[in-house]
Amino acid sequence: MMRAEPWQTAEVCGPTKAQELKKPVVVGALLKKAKHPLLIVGANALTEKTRKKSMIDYFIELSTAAKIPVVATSNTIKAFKEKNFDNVYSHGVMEIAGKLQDPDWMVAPKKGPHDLVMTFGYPYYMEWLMLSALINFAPQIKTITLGRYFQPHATWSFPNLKKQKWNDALKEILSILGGTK
Amino acid sequence: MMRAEPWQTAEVCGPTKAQELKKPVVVGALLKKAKHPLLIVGANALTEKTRKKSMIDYFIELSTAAKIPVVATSNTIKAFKEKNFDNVYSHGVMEIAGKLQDPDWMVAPKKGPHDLVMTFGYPYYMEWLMLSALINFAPQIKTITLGRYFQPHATWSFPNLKKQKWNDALKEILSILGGTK
Amino acid sequence: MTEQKRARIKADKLDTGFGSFRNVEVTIGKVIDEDWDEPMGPTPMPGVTTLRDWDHKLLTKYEPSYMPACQLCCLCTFGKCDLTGGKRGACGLDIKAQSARIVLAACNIGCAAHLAHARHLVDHLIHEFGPRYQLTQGEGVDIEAPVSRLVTGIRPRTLDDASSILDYCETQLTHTLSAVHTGQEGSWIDFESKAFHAGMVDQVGMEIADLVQISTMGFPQSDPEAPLVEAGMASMDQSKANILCIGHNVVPAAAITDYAMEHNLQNKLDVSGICCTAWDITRHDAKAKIVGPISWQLRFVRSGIADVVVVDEQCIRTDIAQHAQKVNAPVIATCDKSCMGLPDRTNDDVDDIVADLVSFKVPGVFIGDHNKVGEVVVKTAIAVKPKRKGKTSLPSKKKIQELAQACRQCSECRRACPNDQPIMEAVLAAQEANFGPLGDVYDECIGCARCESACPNEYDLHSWMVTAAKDRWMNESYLVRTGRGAIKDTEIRAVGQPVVFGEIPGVIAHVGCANYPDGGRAIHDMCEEFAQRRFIIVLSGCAAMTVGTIKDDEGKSIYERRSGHFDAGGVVNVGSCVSNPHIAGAAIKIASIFAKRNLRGNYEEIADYIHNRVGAVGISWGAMSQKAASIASGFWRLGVPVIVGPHGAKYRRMLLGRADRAKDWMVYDARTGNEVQIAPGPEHLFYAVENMEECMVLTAKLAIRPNDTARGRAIKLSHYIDLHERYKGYFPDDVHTFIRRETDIPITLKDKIHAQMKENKWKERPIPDPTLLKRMVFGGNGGSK
Amino acid sequence: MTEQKRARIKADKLDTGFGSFRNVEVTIGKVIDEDWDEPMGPTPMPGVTTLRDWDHKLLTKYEPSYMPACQLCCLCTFGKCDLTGGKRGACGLDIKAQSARIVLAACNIGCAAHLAHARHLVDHLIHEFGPRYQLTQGEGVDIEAPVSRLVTGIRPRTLDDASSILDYCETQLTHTLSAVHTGQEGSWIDFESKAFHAGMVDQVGMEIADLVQISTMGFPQSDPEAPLVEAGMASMDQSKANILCIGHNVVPAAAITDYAMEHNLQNKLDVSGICCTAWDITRHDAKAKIVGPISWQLRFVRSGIADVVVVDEQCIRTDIAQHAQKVNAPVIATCDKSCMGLPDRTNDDVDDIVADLVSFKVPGVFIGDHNKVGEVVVKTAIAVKPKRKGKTSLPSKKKIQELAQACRQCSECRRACPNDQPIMEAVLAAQEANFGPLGDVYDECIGCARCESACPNEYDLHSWMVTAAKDRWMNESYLVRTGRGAIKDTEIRAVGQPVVFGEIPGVIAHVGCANYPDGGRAIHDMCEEFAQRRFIIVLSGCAAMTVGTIKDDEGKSIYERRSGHFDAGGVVNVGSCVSNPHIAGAAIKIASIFAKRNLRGNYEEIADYIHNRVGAVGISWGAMSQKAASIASGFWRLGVPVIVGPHGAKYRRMLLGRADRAKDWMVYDARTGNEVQIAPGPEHLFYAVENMEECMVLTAKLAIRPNDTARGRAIKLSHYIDLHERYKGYFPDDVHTFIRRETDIPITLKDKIHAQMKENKWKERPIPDPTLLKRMVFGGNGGSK
Ligand code: SF4
Ligand code: SF4
Ligand code: SF4
Ligand code: SF4
Ligand code: SF4
Ligand code: SF4
Ligand code: SF4
Ligand code: SF4
Repeated sequence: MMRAEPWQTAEVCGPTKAQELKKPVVVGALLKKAKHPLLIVGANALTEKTRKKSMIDYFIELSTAAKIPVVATSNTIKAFKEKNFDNVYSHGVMEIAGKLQDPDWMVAPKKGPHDLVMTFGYPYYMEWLMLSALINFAPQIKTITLGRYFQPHATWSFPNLKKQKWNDALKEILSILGGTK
Repeated sequence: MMRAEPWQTAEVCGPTKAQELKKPVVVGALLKKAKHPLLIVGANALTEKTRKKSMIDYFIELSTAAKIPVVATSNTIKAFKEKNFDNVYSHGVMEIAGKLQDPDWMVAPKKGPHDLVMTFGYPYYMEWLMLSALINFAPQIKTITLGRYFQPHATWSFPNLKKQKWNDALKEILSILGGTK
Repeated sequence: MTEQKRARIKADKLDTGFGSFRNVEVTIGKVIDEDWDEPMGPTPMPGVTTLRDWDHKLLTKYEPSYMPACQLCCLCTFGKCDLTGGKRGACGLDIKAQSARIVLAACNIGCAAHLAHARHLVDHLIHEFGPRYQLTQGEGVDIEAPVSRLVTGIRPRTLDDASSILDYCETQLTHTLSAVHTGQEGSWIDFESKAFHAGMVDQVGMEIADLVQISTMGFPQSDPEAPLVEAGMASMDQSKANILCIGHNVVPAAAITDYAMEHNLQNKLDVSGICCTAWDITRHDAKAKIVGPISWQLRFVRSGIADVVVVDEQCIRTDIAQHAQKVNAPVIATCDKSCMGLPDRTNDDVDDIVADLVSFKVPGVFIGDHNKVGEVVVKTAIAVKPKRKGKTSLPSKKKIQELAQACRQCSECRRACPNDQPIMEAVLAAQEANFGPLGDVYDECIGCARCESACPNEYDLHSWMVTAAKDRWMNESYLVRTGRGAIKDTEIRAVGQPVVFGEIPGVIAHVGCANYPDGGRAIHDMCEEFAQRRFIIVLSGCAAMTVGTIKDDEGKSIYERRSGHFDAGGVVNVGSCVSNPHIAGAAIKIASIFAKRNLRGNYEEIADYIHNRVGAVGISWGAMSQKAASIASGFWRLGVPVIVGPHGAKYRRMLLGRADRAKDWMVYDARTGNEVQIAPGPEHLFYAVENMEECMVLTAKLAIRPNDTARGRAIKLSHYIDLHERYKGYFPDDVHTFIRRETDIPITLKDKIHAQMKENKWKERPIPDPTLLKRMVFGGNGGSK
Repeated sequence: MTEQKRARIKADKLDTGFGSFRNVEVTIGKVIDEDWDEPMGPTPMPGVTTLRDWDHKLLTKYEPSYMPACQLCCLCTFGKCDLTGGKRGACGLDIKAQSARIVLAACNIGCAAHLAHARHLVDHLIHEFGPRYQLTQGEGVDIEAPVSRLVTGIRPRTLDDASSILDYCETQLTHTLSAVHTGQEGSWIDFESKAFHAGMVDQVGMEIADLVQISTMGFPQSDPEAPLVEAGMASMDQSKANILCIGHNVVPAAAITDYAMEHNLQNKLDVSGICCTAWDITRHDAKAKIVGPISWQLRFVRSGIADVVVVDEQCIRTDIAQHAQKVNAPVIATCDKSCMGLPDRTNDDVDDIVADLVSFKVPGVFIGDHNKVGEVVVKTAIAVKPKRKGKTSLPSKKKIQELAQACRQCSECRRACPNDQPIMEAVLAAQEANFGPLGDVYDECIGCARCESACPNEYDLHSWMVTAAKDRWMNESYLVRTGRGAIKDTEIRAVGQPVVFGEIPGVIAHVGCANYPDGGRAIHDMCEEFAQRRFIIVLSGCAAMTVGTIKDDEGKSIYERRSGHFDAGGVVNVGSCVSNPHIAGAAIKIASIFAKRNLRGNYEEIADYIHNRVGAVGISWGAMSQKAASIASGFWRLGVPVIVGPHGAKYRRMLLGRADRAKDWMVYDARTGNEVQIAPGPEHLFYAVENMEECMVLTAKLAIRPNDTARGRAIKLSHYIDLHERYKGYFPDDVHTFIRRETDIPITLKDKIHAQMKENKWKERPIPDPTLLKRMVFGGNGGSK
């Protein structure tokens, strides 16, 4: 039942939809291939947990392991800063969706344009729209969503997952990237 | 590559789409279960062939074998009449799509309302719209498309098939229903 | 009910016959037409709900059958909403009401396009000629604006009257558009009623647009012998600079020909047109050339023949500037509707603009001043022609063959093609230098270029087809009769009785765009068939162009073969899209001139008259636009059935009668007040046919009307039966339902029909004086006495 | 450029001061206002392209970022077209232009809703009061209609002037809607420019609507002490018959209270309202009650408190009649916009109608005559109340628990919920009689009922939530200040300087609908926060209701706690949605009254003034509608930034500045003509925030303007820094970009800022007299001298 179809049933975007992330190893492979990946984290990460771990901690580990800079939108950045995590930048969610359309823009200079973006922590519809901006107007960027629900506008997305399966997937991704357990 | 996706890529109808007819035997089973099925044939049947057989002949055999009345739209009926086939009725394609929304209407009285409709022989978009009328406003009716291309608005449809596979499928359907070869 | 506008004006200066005053306040109760003795009917300037009862009558008889193209609604930020399986959106709408709302939205957008066009014309012409300029359709036309009279109760005598009528129209459009907003209307039937209202208003707007241009711009004025003008690629004189005008609004194009004339430059220039501007520029200047319908934009631009491309408004390929740039043809945008992102040079010096264009410094400019457009375009065309050196973007066959080798056989081209054409297969043939299949694709191609943008190899596939078919179109030329404008009152007087009695079996209007399922020949063949059957054929817009592209064995087009008179067998081009109301107007004038019904502010009675008595059928074989939806809607409210070609199914809503439900086919007999059974005619109000064959049979059938005399009914039936037998292969089994008395039976078919009547237990029925309006009982004179 | 309308009227009767004449023709060159000595600016009654340059300036500085909700276009029968991967539709559009076209369509629809509403009011009031009726905003307001003056160059002194202004608006709307048609505009920037035009026109239409109702219907007239009125369920007196009025158009509701008053029936009736009709009926009669915003329709109707439901237009649940029928509450539809398929009883006898309604023979009726509405509704309400016997459709908790057992755990409810609420989880809790979770869902529920229609068990899930939270809403009541109307010229005079200099750090307008992501508390908290910071808070519409629903420890609402004066710390409810132009008007009046700029027909200069000098920010936390889009668009063209809540992302287009691109932040210094670098403020023109925290920080930042004095800049920066530290947890790293000179530095933060300045190699910059318009150089006085 929980297939790769939009979690909010009306959010059908057009002829194509995201590829289903069937195996976490794919995320690892994509990240390794990417030249300048970016992790974008929204305020739902402040309240959501994977197993007992706060999503902020999870992303700090992920970022550290894979050396991916983080954009933390709105007040999400406060949580990162409070944990003395430094590889984090503040942009609004609509701002970052706008800036990434400019192929010359990058969160930290010198590393070249972003080519892979991972997202987490937004209201379903807002993430959907941000991904729409990217898929339509930033063709140079591939996107991966890390939330439990299928996002058709991403390049890759989990299907709608049960909590346990999602926890497992996140854990596996982290370990592939060499993060702590 | 030829998957169960709309042949004309823009013809995305909404959250749901037809179930892929993977095995012709499904058609047989559905027809056997149906109380008052109907076959709707449009003018493309006048020019299309399955192997060397004209589609008109094919449908005459199918109709005869399965005792399904035929609605032949526009000039299609002429071809049926010329072959002295009698279980055929004349309605326009938009007419039949309209009338079938009335659960009291049936092509031949006394047999009860139609519950299954098979279609063939229309421009892709026109069939698509006819099926839209039925799926949205004739919930009592299931629909099957017999053409080569996937019709998302049907209840069941072939995926986009190569000619040979489609020929095989048609042949198998006929034989399941007890038609000649 | 909307009241007629009160006018109250504070004036700085008041010029009256009594002298001139300053600082006067004038209060006027109503705008009154002193010399017009026609009494005002019950519904002048109807508001949105004034004619709701009438609409509900039609919409109950012809119930909408919806075919949503999408089961979602994305119109507000509550959504998207999923409307499948009976679900409702956050605003409470279900898919049926939502589908009706989409119809209303389309009609509103279509209506807006015409009203804005009309407003631009009126503003411009008032500026040129002053508000008192007298309006006319020419000699022999007293009822200069039947639709406006019918709807508003006003006769537009001057440009200023025209402006007042547009005020009314714009107000109504605002109301009907408002109803599209989230949280307004909730019922499909009321959305539909408002769509009818928008359609009716649209007819008024179009009528005004054509009336003002006819009155001021030297167009033929109700002239059945309007000039035959040249059309087709071969009619272009390639030794001259070619100016291509695309769109609908003739003002810039006219400024160009006027400038050329005033400066004696005609011999250096060919002014050509695509879409309605083509008709209207030839109405203004019969020396102008017609390229073709909307679908010919790309092929002509890419051919490189056009040295300058001028776009005004409506039906323009929105990426035309990019295509023109590839052949170094500067683009001039001239209307606020289509600025195309081009720099505004309205206030710049002409020679500076020309210099920039001729040096290809800018690919195009926007110029909002029409007189400046005339000068800039003419100067640019002459100066740029030698510099362009016949530049084309059509590839050679050799180049095509070479490129074609890399085809990925992905089918994306075909999957993108609205007509599902075998493009890939044709490309594969071209690999072997076989260009026949590409040429075949050309024949059924609407020039949309979707195949091109879908091709991962970025093949210019449409150009390939054009090259493949080059021999054909390069040598194409034909004579078409330009738009005559209105139908003369005298013509109406002559045909009123035979039409109403059914002896002229019908009036068939082919109108609209070039979104054809399989090329344009079908329109021609249908026109010819029904003209031979003594129907009156009326045409406008792209359809009127297409019908002229087919020649007979002697090389003559239908316009050369047939008369332009509004009479049996005539083939009558009224003009551009905004000329459509001449068609509705002819039906209305039949009620007025022949049947002596009052028109003024008397919509319902006249619609009821037309619906029951005038065997008119509208056909839009290639209907594409929201304008076409709105035009159709204007006919629906008048009770006139409209047929569209297969792509018209994508309007997503049919209006279907149910011939099998006797209770739906009752009218009052105005003489007795009794409700009487009638035959199911016209059976549908809006219908998309599958192919030409269905269209032929249905057209003949839809011409049947309750008021037919016995002789008329017999004639109409014999056409219906004949076409039915030809295309469906058997004698129709519903003939008996159309027989009221023995005398209705076509004499040669007596035996067959008698047999059918017997089988169906036929009983004689009265021939009523038919009306759907109870209030017309006793009051009606039915035009038959 | 559109010309002012010439008027030429043929009159049957001419009443002048000189006597009375018949058969006179009056020709008037222009509508002229004799007593108004303000010179006409360059752009009275601008056409679609008149302000295109200005728009292009803004749209280059704030480039659209599109987020299509659909990659298809289905607007014409060439389509559907697939616009993925750079593909173009058959008309040539790509997804970017198509996305802009969707924005334009939304703005047109929104604009139409207001214009149609305004037109109805004006027609109705001219009918009641005559065209010469004088318009007023009350004492202390000389500039009665700043937006109309600015845009049209006309002062609306009478109802008749109002009508002329609407003529202009309707014409413009027709033009902008026309551009949505297939084959018109091709460029995203020109679609956007037209959307700005529609938004500007909308502001005029709304201004007229509010002006005429304020002038005629006894509303507070620019009254900072407009009455506190009762709101909330507990304010209803359930011993009386309850009449619920839903919508925006106060005329029918006013007819109801007027009828009750005239017949001394007030003590038997409670007239209550939802949406803007609620505000306007309390402006007309402070004894009327406010139920709540748009999202409260279902809960209130289902509670059964309403005995009769009256719908006028806009923001009505389109299925309200079905819900009302379930509680035996008759429905009266009163406006042509929302007939709801109900039978038209306009011309029937009142007692017959009442009898049919009271006997539940018909669930509802349409009545187009407002006076008849008053009588029918009052009589029906009184008669039906005893027969309804407190009928409700809210289930008991017991019943819910029983039904909940069958939940299929399919999640369809949650998947349908726009706020992704854990409904299924709450239903499962209810199985165990734990209603807390359902109550929590209620708190964040917008009342859309999508969960219900998705549930395969057909659970009335919204009702379940309402029952679960019953203790809360049954006891809800609060005092809210009804709409005051305009801001007085004297108030503007007092705050003009501190606002322009930045010492009042900003004017924040909370407007719009109730499509909240997580309940309404956020609006209240934002208002309170910024009021404490001495911003001026202005409110209208549903937002103004919601902000009043939160009480402090003493049980007081923000309206009780805070002043309604337009001054630092004030919380100012201007009224309903059509009162929004009072907010734009206040900004405009600052330019006029404080800075002495001419308003009349002088749009560009004033917009430039506001954009660069007036720290106004619009926030529509729950924006839902096309009207909200259009209202926002009116602010954009004035250069005022607008923030929407998360659901506002579904408008699918942001207007984003690029703070990181220095070249985007240049202005002319009007004193010198030099282009000078400014700080990136306001950074964005349209922005959907993720949550309240982002909104707070962004609001403070967007209030910054190039013209701030040093003191003003320092104040604004300290608010920005403070909020940034609070919500983002660190000192913002862009403060240095806002420092022009030492004196801009907030004194207490000197060290930190100095360090940042040093690190970023800060250089002193001039404080310009800022303008984006080259022609303002030397001519500008900047309001600062
Ligand atoms: S208009 Fe209605 S159905 Fe459409 S998105 Fe908005 S709430 Fe949903
Ligand atoms: S240009 Fe012609 S062939 Fe290509 S997609 Fe369009 S209609 Fe088909
Ligand atoms: S889309 Fe292009 S590559 Fe694919 S089959 Fe067609 S022509 Fe060949
Ligand atoms: S007929 Fe259609 S396509 Fe042709 S010009 Fe008119 S509206 Fe455009
Ligand atoms: S408007 Fe253009 S993009 Fe939209 S369906 Fe029509 S042709 Fe396609
Ligand atoms: S009614 Fe409330 S809970 Fe139900 S879907 Fe709408 S917002 Fe969600
Ligand atoms: S939709 Fe209905 S049945 Fe399904 S989980 Fe929700 S409440 Fe249960
Ligand atoms: S604020 Fe929005 S929802 Fe509320 S009344 Fe106004 S338009 Fe309607």
